[in-house]
Amino acid sequence: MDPIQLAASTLRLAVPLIFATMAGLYAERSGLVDIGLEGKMLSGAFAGAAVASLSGSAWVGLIAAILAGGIVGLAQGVASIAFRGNQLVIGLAINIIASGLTAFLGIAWFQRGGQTPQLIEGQRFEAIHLPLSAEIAQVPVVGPLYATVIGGQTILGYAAIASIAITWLVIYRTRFGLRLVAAGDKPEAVESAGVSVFRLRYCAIFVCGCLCGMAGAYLSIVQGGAFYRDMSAGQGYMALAALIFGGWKPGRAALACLLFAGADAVQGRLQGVPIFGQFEVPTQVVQAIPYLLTLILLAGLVGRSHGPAAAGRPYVRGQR
Amino acid sequence: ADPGLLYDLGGKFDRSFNENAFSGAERFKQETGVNFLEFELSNDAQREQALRTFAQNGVNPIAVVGFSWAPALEKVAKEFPDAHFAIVDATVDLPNVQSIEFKYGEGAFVVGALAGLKTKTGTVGFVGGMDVPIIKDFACAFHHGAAYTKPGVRYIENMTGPTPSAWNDPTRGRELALGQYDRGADIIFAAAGGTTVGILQAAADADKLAIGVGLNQNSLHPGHVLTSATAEVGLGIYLTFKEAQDGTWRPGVKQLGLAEKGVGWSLDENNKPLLTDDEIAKVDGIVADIIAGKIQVPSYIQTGACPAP
Amino acid sequence: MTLRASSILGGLSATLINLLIALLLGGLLVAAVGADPSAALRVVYNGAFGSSAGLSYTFYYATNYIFAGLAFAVAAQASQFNIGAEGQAYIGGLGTGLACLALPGVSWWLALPVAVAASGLFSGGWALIPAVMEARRGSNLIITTIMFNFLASLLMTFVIVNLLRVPGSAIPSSGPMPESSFLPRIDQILTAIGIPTNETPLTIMVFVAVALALGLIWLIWHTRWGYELRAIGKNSDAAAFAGVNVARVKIQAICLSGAVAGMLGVNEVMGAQHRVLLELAAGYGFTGIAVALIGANHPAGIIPAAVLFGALQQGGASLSFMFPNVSRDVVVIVQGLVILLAGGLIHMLRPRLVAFFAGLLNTERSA
Amino acid sequence: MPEPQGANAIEFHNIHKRFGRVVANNDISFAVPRGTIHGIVGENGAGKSTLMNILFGIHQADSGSILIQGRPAHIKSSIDAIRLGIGMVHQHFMLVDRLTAMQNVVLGAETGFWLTGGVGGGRKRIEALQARYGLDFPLDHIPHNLSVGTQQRIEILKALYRDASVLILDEPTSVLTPQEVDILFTVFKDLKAEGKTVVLITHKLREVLAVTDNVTILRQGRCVDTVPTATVTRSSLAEAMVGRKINPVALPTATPSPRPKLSVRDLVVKGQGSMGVRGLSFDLHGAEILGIAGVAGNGQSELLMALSGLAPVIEGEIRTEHLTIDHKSTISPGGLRRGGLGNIPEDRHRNGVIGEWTGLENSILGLQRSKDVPGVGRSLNWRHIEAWCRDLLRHNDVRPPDPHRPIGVLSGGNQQKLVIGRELALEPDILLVGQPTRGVDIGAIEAIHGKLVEQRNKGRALLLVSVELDEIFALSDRVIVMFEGRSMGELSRSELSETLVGMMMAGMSKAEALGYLKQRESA
Ligand SMILES: Nc1ncnc2c1ncn2[C@@H]1O[C@H](COP(=O)(O)OP(=O)(O)OP(=O)(O)O)[C@@H](O)[C@H]1O
Ligand SMILES: Nc1ncnc2c1ncn2[C@@H]1O[C@H](COP(=O)(O)OP(=O)(O)OP(=O)(O)O)[C@@H](O)[C@H]1O
Ligand SMILES: [Mg+2]
Ligand SMILES: [Mg+2]
Repeated sequence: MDPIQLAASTLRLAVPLIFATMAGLYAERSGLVDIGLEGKMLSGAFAGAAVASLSGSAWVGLIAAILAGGIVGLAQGVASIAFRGNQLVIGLAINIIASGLTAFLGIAWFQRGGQTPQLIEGQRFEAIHLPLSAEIAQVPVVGPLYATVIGGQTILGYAAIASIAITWLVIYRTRFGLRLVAAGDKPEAVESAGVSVFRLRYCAIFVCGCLCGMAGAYLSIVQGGAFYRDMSAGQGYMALAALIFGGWKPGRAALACLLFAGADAVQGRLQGVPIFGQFEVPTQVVQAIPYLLTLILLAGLVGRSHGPAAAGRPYVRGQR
Repeated sequence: ADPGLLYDLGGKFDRSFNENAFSGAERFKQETGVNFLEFELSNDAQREQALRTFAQNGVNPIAVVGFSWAPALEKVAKEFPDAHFAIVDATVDLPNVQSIEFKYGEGAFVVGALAGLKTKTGTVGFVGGMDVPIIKDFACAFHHGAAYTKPGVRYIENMTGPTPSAWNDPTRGRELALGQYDRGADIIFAAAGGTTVGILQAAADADKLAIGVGLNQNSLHPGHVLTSATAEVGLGIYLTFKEAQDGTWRPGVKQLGLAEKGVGWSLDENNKPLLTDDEIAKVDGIVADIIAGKIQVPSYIQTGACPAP
Repeated sequence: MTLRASSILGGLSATLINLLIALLLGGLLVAAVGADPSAALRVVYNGAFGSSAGLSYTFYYATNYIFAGLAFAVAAQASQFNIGAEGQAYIGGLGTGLACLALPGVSWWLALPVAVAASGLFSGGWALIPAVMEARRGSNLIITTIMFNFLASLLMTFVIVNLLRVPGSAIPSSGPMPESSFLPRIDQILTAIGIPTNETPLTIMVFVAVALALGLIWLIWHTRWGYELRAIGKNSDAAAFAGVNVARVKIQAICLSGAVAGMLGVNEVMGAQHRVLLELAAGYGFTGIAVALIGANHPAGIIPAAVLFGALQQGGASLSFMFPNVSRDVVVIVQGLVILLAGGLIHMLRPRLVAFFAGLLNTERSA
Repeated sequence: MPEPQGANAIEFHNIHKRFGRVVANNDISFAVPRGTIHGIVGENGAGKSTLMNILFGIHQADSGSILIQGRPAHIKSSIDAIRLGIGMVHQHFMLVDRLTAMQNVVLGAETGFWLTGGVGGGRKRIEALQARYGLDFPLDHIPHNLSVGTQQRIEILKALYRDASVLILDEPTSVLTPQEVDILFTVFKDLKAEGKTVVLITHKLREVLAVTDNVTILRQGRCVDTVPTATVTRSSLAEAMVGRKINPVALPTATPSPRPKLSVRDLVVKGQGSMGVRGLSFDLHGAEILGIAGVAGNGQSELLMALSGLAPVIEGEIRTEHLTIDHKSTISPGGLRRGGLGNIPEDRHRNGVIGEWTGLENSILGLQRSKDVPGVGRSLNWRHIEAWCRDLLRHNDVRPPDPHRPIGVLSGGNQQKLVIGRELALEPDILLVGQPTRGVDIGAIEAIHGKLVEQRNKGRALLLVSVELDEIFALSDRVIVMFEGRSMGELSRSELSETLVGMMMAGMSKAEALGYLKQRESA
């Protein structure tokens, strides 16, 4: 296993997870439990690929994806903030509706089972090749590292990394973050400090939707090269797991994403590799590695983690 | 009576055998102007229900796609002895059922042989959907084919995932394929339903080669799709509809292999530039040898194991 | 009394109105693909309730949803969110299959208790590790049960393909169960009493489901154990103070939840499919979460919610049969809308309706 | 903030507020003059908090109007209230445990988008305010780990940071130590001197008399009267509130049982945000009430936890007639209850009741494994339990005595009456009592004290932990003063004096304190 290639693969796999995890972080930190990440990713993926192929521009596609995610987020917000619905149910419903609706619209607009047309060059984001990559390619370790791990990512790859830093800054270094965290823990306190909890939560779920849209755009515009029905394939749930695993903290949650992605990359490379001489491990055992690793770390290292205290509880002014 | 087509759980547009079957039915519709009925399952419990509903409504013949239909068909076909049924990928031994089986292994062996001819790194890869017998069958035959033309070829294998979403996960497929390219493979055979397009995409992105499956997928990324292991499920459906219309429909088992042109490898303007005449001739020779029985293609399904090539 | 009556009336009417809104939206969708919505609604209704076979299918699906919904609700009453019913039911199906295969020629009424026990043991056991991790280590149950769903799929693929598959068969499933173990189907009973009915997978498991629902009402609301379970759910600090062994009851609740999910496996393997199929839980375990939440995690709410979902599933199938344009995606969307409106947005109208009925009942009384 | 007009900071005119069928405020009108300290008193559930919540924009009145600084105010939310210069310290603090004290203060009043230079430049201002009003607290600590008194100072500073000219405090003293109360009242006087207005809700009439200028009395949602404090006495106030005379409980002499019912030897318990218990020994006999006095956070909570089986014993042992607990043999709370222990928790909301449950369900919480409650066994017979619950509610004067009402909507005093009634119902041999009258009105205090003394007279052993010196003095046969997890000495009833106990609570041993007092007397 080439560690450089493994790292590059880990990063690629981590990008949508990171976007979705950061997305979930905003929502949950504000006090909204979000199991609808999956559905918002899917909406973004569909809108992104559809618009990219119609407009011929990856950028326009990306904007469409972000908007689509954001709009679904706001709808989810109305249901769970204004109408005080059960957030678990709403998230589930969003996932189901998004799965059906993207396929439905895809068939209506593009036929072929809801798949959007294959995106061609220019409609997709290409890997960015950093200057001097070729020149230092021969330098051992540093050369390939520079060319394929540090460089060689798409613009969205860098955006994902940036989203971690930005999220960290927003949560810990801005007024908005301070209020957000407080709203997730004790909304009454925020309201009594003269800040509208509703507004904060709407903002949070909108940002969450936009980031999910970016995750979806990565899936369809960069990775898949088209939208396919249900292409998010459970990554929204993995992102949620990463978020909980990372204790709702940006840095740690991002690390959890890298861990999941890394385990996945390793898993893919270990399949069919005979261990202990000739004995071939069943594929399923190798495929189980990421899940087992998560469980072991969860039981051994992470222990009890306390999420936002008010998450999942609709805020009602003056309720006791 | 109009004919009917029942898809497997993957659904009509699975970019795989269901879609293939659909295209066969469409061809029938276009040529004859006769409409056909269809139904997409949501769960296993609907199989008998769907068969009965079609049979009761006089739909004839009723074609079902996929081996998972076999138990339900066996039951319902007995209840409606006057209706005609056809099943793809399984044998149901009843007087009113036509069983259409494809020798997928033969096709996989041939594309494997081509991969063996073309590999520069001496490593070929395989990405399957789920770890189920039919995919193991593909994998085994492919490996043997590659080893036939390049003895001692290195072979890597990946399965996409444990749940049915593995058939529809192009992003994972792409990553697995990129991983195989990193590990030295330069040609990858994808037998993973909708996931396949991700593997072909990886070939284009990594500037390597991949082999499509089911339909002729050579045109998806010209220059990067070496060939496709085709299976003419659509033809099977078309023929069964047509025969019923013409009154020549017969029950029994139809084995469609290389000889019957039920399976094969695709060669068109998209992948012609990748191949020399010599290579084409060699592959055609192997096809002939298999048809003639000079080459035995191993069957994982029959033996439950893949002998070392 | 008026308080209680108005809140029940308000809740019911809010659910019904929301349901209507969901169906209306679904109708718009149907109209968008060029079908007549009112005809479509008739097809859905007739498909689900209009014939004894349709009704049987509706109740067959409902049976699965009841099991899955109850499974979620049992743990949810203790504030434990078991997302793992899907995997637990899958493993329970294995237990059922093994039990039946081990008892060839044994008639169903002997095989059923053994299968129920085996399934419960397998699926409850599958829930044990997440349960212990939650209770003793505080590992988030949502994550661990998601992981265990994946692990169940991996394990079952291996077991089915490599151990249970009939040699030489391409079908990734076990061989058929012994015919003696097939559960009596309701259509057989109906036909016997003079109502000829097509064969459907609805078996006596539907009675087991209802009995289980009643049993759980008794267990959770009328026993000490259930009392302690609910105390944990509402306030685990107070429960610990009151002498409840919180960790132990949590583990018991989660394992019971798993065992209940296992009954879904029994229904699929012994009642419907008569083999151990790949992905035999077929998503019922997940939809069961929505069923439970719509049913307010109470068996009395879960049963109607399950019937609703069964009717949608069955009516949706009829719809696809009759209207080729209406793909199964439309049915999925309508299901999602029902979950959203009848489950998520129930507070949209409820307070107003409760107040309305309170006013109505009060004026009636004073009049 | 509006320019003041007229002499009144706040005027209420005909405020009505209903919750469903409960009329919480019924035609309330009174005025709070600017620059005064105004007390509001009334029984539990009289509508005090509701009125203040209306003023602060948390609830909206059904009808009526409010004038702030002489101008009509439309207070739709707390945002409006804050803009009008109103600050509120709630009964349950509004502090976020994930934020530091300073972040809590600044929250909602940050100076800019970026939180730089000490949370948006707030640090300097906070430090200045702290110095000006003597509101000490560590800026960078999480409130959760600070004492309640400190948390309250954060809350007050929060209001002052927003330039509040009217400060409302809802039962601010119910959890404070006497020293903390003194500090608080000094702050009030400073605020008053600056022309600010303070509204104080409290159940402690002594404080009303000591610090307020005027007092408003509410009863069952109605405003009974607003009078200058100088014109009332403690008993006249009490009578106006409750509608009858209040008598302090009598503690007749009793002979403690010869053998102790509970012995604690060299007990060490790990602290939870405090020092814990660090070597405590005492005996508790039948027919006596042993009071544990001390400033909150000196190990009393940990002592109760260990005695309840909720915290492990690190060293030493706890022994009852049937059981011994030490670091080897732990016992569950259930086991202890089975061994004849009743337990009134310090924190009613957290441990004593389940708010969403009905009175019926709450009436057997903790007794669910007892054999003596009719209808309770492996299965529960709710009909029998309901009969038992009705008795319980009636005997303990829980209002309303409706077993089917969620307990959370009852006022605190009534919840507490249920808890105490329930724990006493089975007449346990040993009774742990933690802060039995926190947040409870004087009428209910009288009833609760009566119940406790009744148990003592029947020969039960009671361990009373309270930060209320009045309560300790009124009920205890003996008193142990705890400081930093240790006993500062034991006092008999005749030895009790406020100065002595106060000095011991501050960390002097009994001998030191007595010596010091003697010295002072002779000087
Ligand atoms: N949000 C609410 N919903 C329903 N009823 C309420 C609500 N808030 C208060 N009440 C009821 O209104 C009445 C007045 O309550 P309030 O909290 O104002 O009393 P209080 O005088 O502050 O009592 P305490 O001394 O116990 O704090 C009580 O009967 C209470 O049960
Ligand atoms: N409050 C009680 N008074 C007397 N005996 C009790 C009490 N609670 C439990 N027991 C008995 O003590 C033994 C051990 O108690 P334990 O806590 O294990 O209860 P249990 O038997 O597991 O009850 P359950 O089956 O309801 O969980 C049991 O035999 C039980 O019957
Ligand atoms: Mg027990
Ligand atoms: Mg109050």
